[in-house]
Amino acid sequence: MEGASVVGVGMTDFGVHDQPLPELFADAAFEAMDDAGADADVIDAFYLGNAMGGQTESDTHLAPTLASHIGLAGIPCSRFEDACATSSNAFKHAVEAVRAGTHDVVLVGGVERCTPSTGLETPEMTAIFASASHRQYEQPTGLTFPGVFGLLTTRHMHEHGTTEEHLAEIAVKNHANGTLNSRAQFGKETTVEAVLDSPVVASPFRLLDCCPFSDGASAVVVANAAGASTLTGDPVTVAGVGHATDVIPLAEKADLTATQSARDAASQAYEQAGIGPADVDVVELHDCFTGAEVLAIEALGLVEDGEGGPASARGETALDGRIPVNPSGGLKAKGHPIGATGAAQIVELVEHLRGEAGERQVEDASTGLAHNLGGDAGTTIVSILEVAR
Amino acid sequence: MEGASVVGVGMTDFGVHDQPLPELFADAAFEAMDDAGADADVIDAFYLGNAMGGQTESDTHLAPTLASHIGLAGIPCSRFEDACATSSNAFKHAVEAVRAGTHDVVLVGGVERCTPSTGLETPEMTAIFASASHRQYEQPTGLTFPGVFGLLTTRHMHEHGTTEEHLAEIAVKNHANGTLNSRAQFGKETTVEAVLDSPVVASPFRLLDCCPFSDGASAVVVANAAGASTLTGDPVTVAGVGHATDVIPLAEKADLTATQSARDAASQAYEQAGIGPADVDVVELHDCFTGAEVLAIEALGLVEDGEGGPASARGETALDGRIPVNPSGGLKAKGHPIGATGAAQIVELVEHLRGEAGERQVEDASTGLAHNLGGDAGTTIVSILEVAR
Amino acid sequence: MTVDERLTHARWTEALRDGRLLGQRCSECDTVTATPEAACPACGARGLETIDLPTSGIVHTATTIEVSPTEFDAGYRVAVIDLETDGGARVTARLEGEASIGDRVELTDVLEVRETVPVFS
Amino acid sequence: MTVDERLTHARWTEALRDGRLLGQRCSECDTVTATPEAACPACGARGLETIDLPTSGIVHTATTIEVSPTEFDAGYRVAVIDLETDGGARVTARLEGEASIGDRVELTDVLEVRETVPVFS
Ligand SMILES: [Zn+2]
Ligand SMILES: [Zn+2]
Repeated sequence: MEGASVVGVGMTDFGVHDQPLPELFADAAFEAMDDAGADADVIDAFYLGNAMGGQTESDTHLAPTLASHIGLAGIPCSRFEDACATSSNAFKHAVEAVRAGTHDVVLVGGVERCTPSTGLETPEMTAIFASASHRQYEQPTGLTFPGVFGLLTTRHMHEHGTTEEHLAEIAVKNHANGTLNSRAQFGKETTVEAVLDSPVVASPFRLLDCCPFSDGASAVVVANAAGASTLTGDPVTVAGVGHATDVIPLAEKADLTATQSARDAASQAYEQAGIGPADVDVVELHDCFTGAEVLAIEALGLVEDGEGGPASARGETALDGRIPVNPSGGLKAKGHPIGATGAAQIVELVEHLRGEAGERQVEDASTGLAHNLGGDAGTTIVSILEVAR
Repeated sequence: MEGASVVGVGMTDFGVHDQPLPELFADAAFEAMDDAGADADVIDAFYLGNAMGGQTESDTHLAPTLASHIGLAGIPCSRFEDACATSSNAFKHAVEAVRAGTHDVVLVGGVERCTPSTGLETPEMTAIFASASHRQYEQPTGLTFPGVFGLLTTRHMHEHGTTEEHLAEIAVKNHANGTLNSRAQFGKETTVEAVLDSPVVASPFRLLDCCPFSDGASAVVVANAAGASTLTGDPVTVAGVGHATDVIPLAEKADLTATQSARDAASQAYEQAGIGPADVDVVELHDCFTGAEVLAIEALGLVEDGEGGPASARGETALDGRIPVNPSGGLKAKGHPIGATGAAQIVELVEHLRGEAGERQVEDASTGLAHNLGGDAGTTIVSILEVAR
Repeated sequence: MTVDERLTHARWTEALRDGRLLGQRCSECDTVTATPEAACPACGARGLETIDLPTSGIVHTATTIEVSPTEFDAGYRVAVIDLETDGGARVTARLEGEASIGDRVELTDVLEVRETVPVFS
Repeated sequence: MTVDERLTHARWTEALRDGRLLGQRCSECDTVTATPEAACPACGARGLETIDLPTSGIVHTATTIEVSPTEFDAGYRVAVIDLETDGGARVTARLEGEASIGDRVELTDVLEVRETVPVFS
């Protein structure tokens, strides 16, 4: 099996974009292709993550449509949808394809519009997001995605004493990181008081515990050795990718605070990379809500189970902490254009591993981990990147 | 690279099903797993084709949801969407995964509900189908999918003299085949007169030129040699899979009657299999409308360009003809539950290559070809199966 | 067990409207689920016995939804109820009233928005 | 050419409302397209010059839609119009009147259902 590397990365600002999806995506794709030194004719395949273009914009069969728009018509194009883990799944398949030699160079992309620029307001978009919960046994209760993570986090608070202040500290950290990221949707700091004063969305989460609705696009160029040799981009090694699922609906999960799919995906990724949690220097993880970051740092083995809240409040996951988590600002501050999120995590890690992350650079980062979760943690994909040796 | 084979197949009747998607899919999945002799614990991954569950039923993140329902939670699950080529793309990725040894045994599935059992009537469903045409430059003209193929076929009629009677003969043939297939949605013969008397949907297509709205599910178990050795199903070899795209929107295609992506995908598949069109014994192809079958048999090299209409009218593609096309009844008579169609084509071919197709068995079939098209032929996937040697 | 005997969404819904909560017990590993599956989520076995579940249970976790999707009016609670069966069955439901984690609640009603789901209070 | 100069859907729409049909000519292979792309569909080059296209052309193919999606009233025609440029540009449009393949038609109007598209007659 060949090795895989990320040779080019690009992304748009996350925020509000009033452009058609093809135009929005082109901005990220060209940046990634230029960063890789990849002309259109060296791209062998295109793997797209888009979670809900059919529901939000009446736009499906998007992979070849976007490929056409950027001059790639002809090559195999595939769209993946796995809720919020959508473009990580596209990335995983691209890594597998280049490892196998099926393709040498694959463009992986993600694009989504979720803001009112789509013409849809909060209740409609909330319903569309909820389509990733169980159609028969969860959606009809009125459960929303803040509600899904509200259920998981409320249980965590009960079992481990996690507090609303702990959660708020995560929002404060990620907002602070976001001020150092010009592409982040939120460029302002916040405070624990401001978080706790914001209105409840789904308890225990208040508005400032929640990621925003976002538009945006991201792209990465993945290659094997043969492919990378034809490119000029500074490569970062893909050391491991894990992908696991858990029982759906959530009431049937064995343990509501474990996010078991994250534990299983992390084990696979750590094993492939031949490392453990202590070897990771920088983490981009799926903080769709502050409580999700608590669950994730525990599932990834970065802190002991039950310690996610206090460890976050102590600053262990801050940019200058023991293990920096979400230097980009995370979904919380950077934004969460659903299908673009997974590939954008890879973009951020690559910039750190290249030493190109500017003010928010994690010093001497040589190993990065991305954790991208779909649905109620029904899907998790964990990717480990390393400085090329 | 290892070889891949299909070791088990299953599908539901195509027609109207008033069941939730997980229950509908379970019927096909269990049939395929039992046919393969595959217990839940030997399935390494699940690749799902579902084209529009979000739009039709507010149901996304379906791959792990369906996997959970049939006892497969835990394994990597991925949903593919490439319009009508959706589950062929899932099949392609499964074949690539087992060839590479990434997985040994993969369950590939397709499921969709498109009938009024979803609560949606013809105008709503027509709009959802139209989401696979270009959002900015085609949908706003009021173009529908019968209209897309109406444009391509009208041009073919102009260039080659194809007639409405030629088209009607294809409907007659596929309806006749469908009477021999207990799973087909339409079990009745039709006549050229009845087709030509039916109301226009989008010229030149009348109601009986068009495939119906269908609900249904299909599944196949794909394995490499290591995987197949643990199973008891009668394997059929996957000799080649081609996947190509073409420019979107359709006005920018170089030639509106070429369906170039089908020609390119067929070339790839023929080359992988080391055969040509003359070596194919049985074909399942994407006759969403009668005109699509004309374009497809030409693109696949089964007849000369321009001869698709007359050759069909002469019976060359009949069950007892030179090259039997759509013995299942095709999309036209069997039905077209979008995401289930590609995998269902594989089901039909496997039955012929095993000699288990009953009354509609193509005699001594040893090589079968499936052609599954997405959008305006923006995507085509061509798969070639052979009797295991 | 034949396919015809498999607990379906339709039959589960019908029972729920009659005040009964149907579940399934796995014949292999004894896992109990409170919403219909075609195979056991824990072990993959297809031999599932349809059983009546308790209509009272303990709040395992809950959330109050203040921003709701279309079709719902915000300001309601959704909870996971632990039915205290040997096989560990839990169900997601609407929760009326003030019960917190650990409190006992009863199946008292159904909510019917597109589908039928249990209401505990 | 900078990204800012790339022909966008917004600019194309604005021009169409003014009765102009904007397209792009590839600086590498001279392919002309009639709806905005970020790169040439024929050769992948990004150097695309925005040009004015002819507002008359020949019907290349057409269909009459009798079963329509929501938002549209059935009984209308959609056509692909060949604009007879050197680079081969065609555009999909509403077609009013009885013109058949090979007939010359003119851009006479726009249709605005969610987006703006050309009407030829
Ligand atoms: Zn069991
Ligand atoms: Zn060009």
